[in-house]
Amino acid sequence: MRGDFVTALNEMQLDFLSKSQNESFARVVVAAFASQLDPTLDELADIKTAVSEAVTNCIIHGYENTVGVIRIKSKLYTDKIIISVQDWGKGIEDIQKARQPLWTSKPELERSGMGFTIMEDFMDKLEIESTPGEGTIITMVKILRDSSERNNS
Amino acid sequence: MRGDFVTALNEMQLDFLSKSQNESFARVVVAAFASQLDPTLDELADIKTAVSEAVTNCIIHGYENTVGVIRIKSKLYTDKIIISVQDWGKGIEDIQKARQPLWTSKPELERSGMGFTIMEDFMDKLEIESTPGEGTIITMVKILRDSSERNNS
Amino acid sequence: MGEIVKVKDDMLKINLKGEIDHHIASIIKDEIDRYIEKHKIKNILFNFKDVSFMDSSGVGMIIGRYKKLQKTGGKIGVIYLTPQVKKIFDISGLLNIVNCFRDEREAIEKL
Amino acid sequence: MGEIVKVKDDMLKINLKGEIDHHIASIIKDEIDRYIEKHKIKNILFNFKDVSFMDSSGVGMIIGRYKKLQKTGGKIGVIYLTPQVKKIFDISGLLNIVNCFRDEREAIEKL
Ligand SMILES: Nc1ncnc2c1ncn2[C@@H]1O[C@H](COP(=O)(O)OP(=O)(O)O)[C@@H](O)[C@H]1O
Ligand SMILES: Nc1ncnc2c1ncn2[C@@H]1O[C@H](COP(=O)(O)OP(=O)(O)O)[C@@H](O)[C@H]1O
Repeated sequence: MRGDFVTALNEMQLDFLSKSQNESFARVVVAAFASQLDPTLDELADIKTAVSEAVTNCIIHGYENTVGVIRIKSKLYTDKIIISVQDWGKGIEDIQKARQPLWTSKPELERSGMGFTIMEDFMDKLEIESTPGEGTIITMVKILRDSSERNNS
Repeated sequence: MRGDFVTALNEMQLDFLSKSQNESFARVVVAAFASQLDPTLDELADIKTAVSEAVTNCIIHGYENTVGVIRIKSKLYTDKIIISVQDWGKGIEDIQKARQPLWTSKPELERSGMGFTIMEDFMDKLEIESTPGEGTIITMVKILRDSSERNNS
Repeated sequence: MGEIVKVKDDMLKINLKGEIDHHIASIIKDEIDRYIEKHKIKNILFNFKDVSFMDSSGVGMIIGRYKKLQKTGGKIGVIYLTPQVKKIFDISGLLNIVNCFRDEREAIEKL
Repeated sequence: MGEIVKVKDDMLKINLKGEIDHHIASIIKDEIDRYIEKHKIKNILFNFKDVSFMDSSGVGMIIGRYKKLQKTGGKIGVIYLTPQVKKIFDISGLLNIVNCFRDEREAIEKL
């Protein structure tokens, strides 16, 4: 990742259990961290949505509603935020297929199959690394506009 | 700790850099996590204050304004929250003295020496473990009142 | 997270509230389905006025109710989409299967 | 995080805002000291009306200004302590060195 050659302004790592009440907790944490870059309300909403999708996937697909650990890492740069969401769950067999809009392996749970499409659309970059039986890491980058006008203290 | 024989309702661990803008970030994270127990506003304010004191101490005293990692761990039980705040910094030579109200090793930085007194007073239990040259762990417990009336989902 | 109101003999209005994610959507879904089982409901109107956030789990919840009501010829309407919710509706094509109305009165009239 | 207002020739009012922790207290302290250096200020009144949170770093900041003003016979007043702030004032004994007033008028009169 390009940003990794530059020192981040700030970094954090959060581990928490794959319980559905932690979906909102994860959103609050990432939003509070991202807000140090003074993003617009729209940018913040996009970031919260993408994180919500990624964390929900770990809970439903990665751990299939058993209890495991989810790890979120985030780094702030003057013009962007990098967020990764990791589980040590089931993993994804066919990443190409998983990325397709409306494709879901769990229609019986009323999944819409729109998670990856939303992450891809709301963020500027989406990388999926996954090994069946070992787990999944989703890495997302959001470029923040008008960084010149923002104050990055 | 008594609670450790019982399974926690929820657990999290957060690592972040010892930068002063992360003081408010740490408060938001712990408050968002604690709010899953539906605490009163006063209980939440007490928890935020104690966390703020502990994190500030890591930044000012543990790392003396250099950049290191601060780790917050928290566990939720039906009737209480356990929070630990750890640094791998300077450590405390004399814990007895450090606990005294108004005692500070950094009067030149306008420290009031009230940090530990506030943590002790606002929380129900305060444990300090520290080894000079290795670091410090503060463990705090807050018992939540009226737990029967609260809904712990 | 919401409130179920009967606005007509065979029509429910769901006043959603707060953040609709997978955790909350599962709870809402169960509540609605319990209600539908007991009462004869044809149409549902979702009111998003107080919704600050929704993700794709909300989409799945709405599509699920849509499929359920479809069996008895029922339909789904929505009112007062907030900007973040509108974005989720747009990207997921939800407006192809549910109707968006100006307000409750128009929904009751036209649904 | 706040606003500095001159309410009398030799008296500042600091309208504090938000959460006063070590990060914010350092910034406020620098701002106040810069102001004091340029203007002849005897007394300072801290207005806590819009303060939702303060920790012991805020206490240190106030004691620091107290010691500075003391050299020229100045004093510190405070108004509108919110509940969380009041708790911090009580535990740290701050009210032994600063005066709490009902409102700005009383502070200007009696400080
Ligand atoms: N963390 C994960 N672990 C295992 N499989 C996953 C994970 N995330 C996504 N998937 C797979 O990719 C598919 C598509 O994901 P997504 O687009 O988010 O839709 P949905 O969550 O609605 O199924 C899922 O149905 C699942 O099979
Ligand atoms: N994390 C820490 N690492 C090293 N020393 C610490 C740490 N926390 C507290 N101390 C020591 O304990 C003293 C008392 O702490 P405290 O009561 O919080 O007051 P203050 O922060 O105002 O000095 C500090 O002045 C410092 O010498």
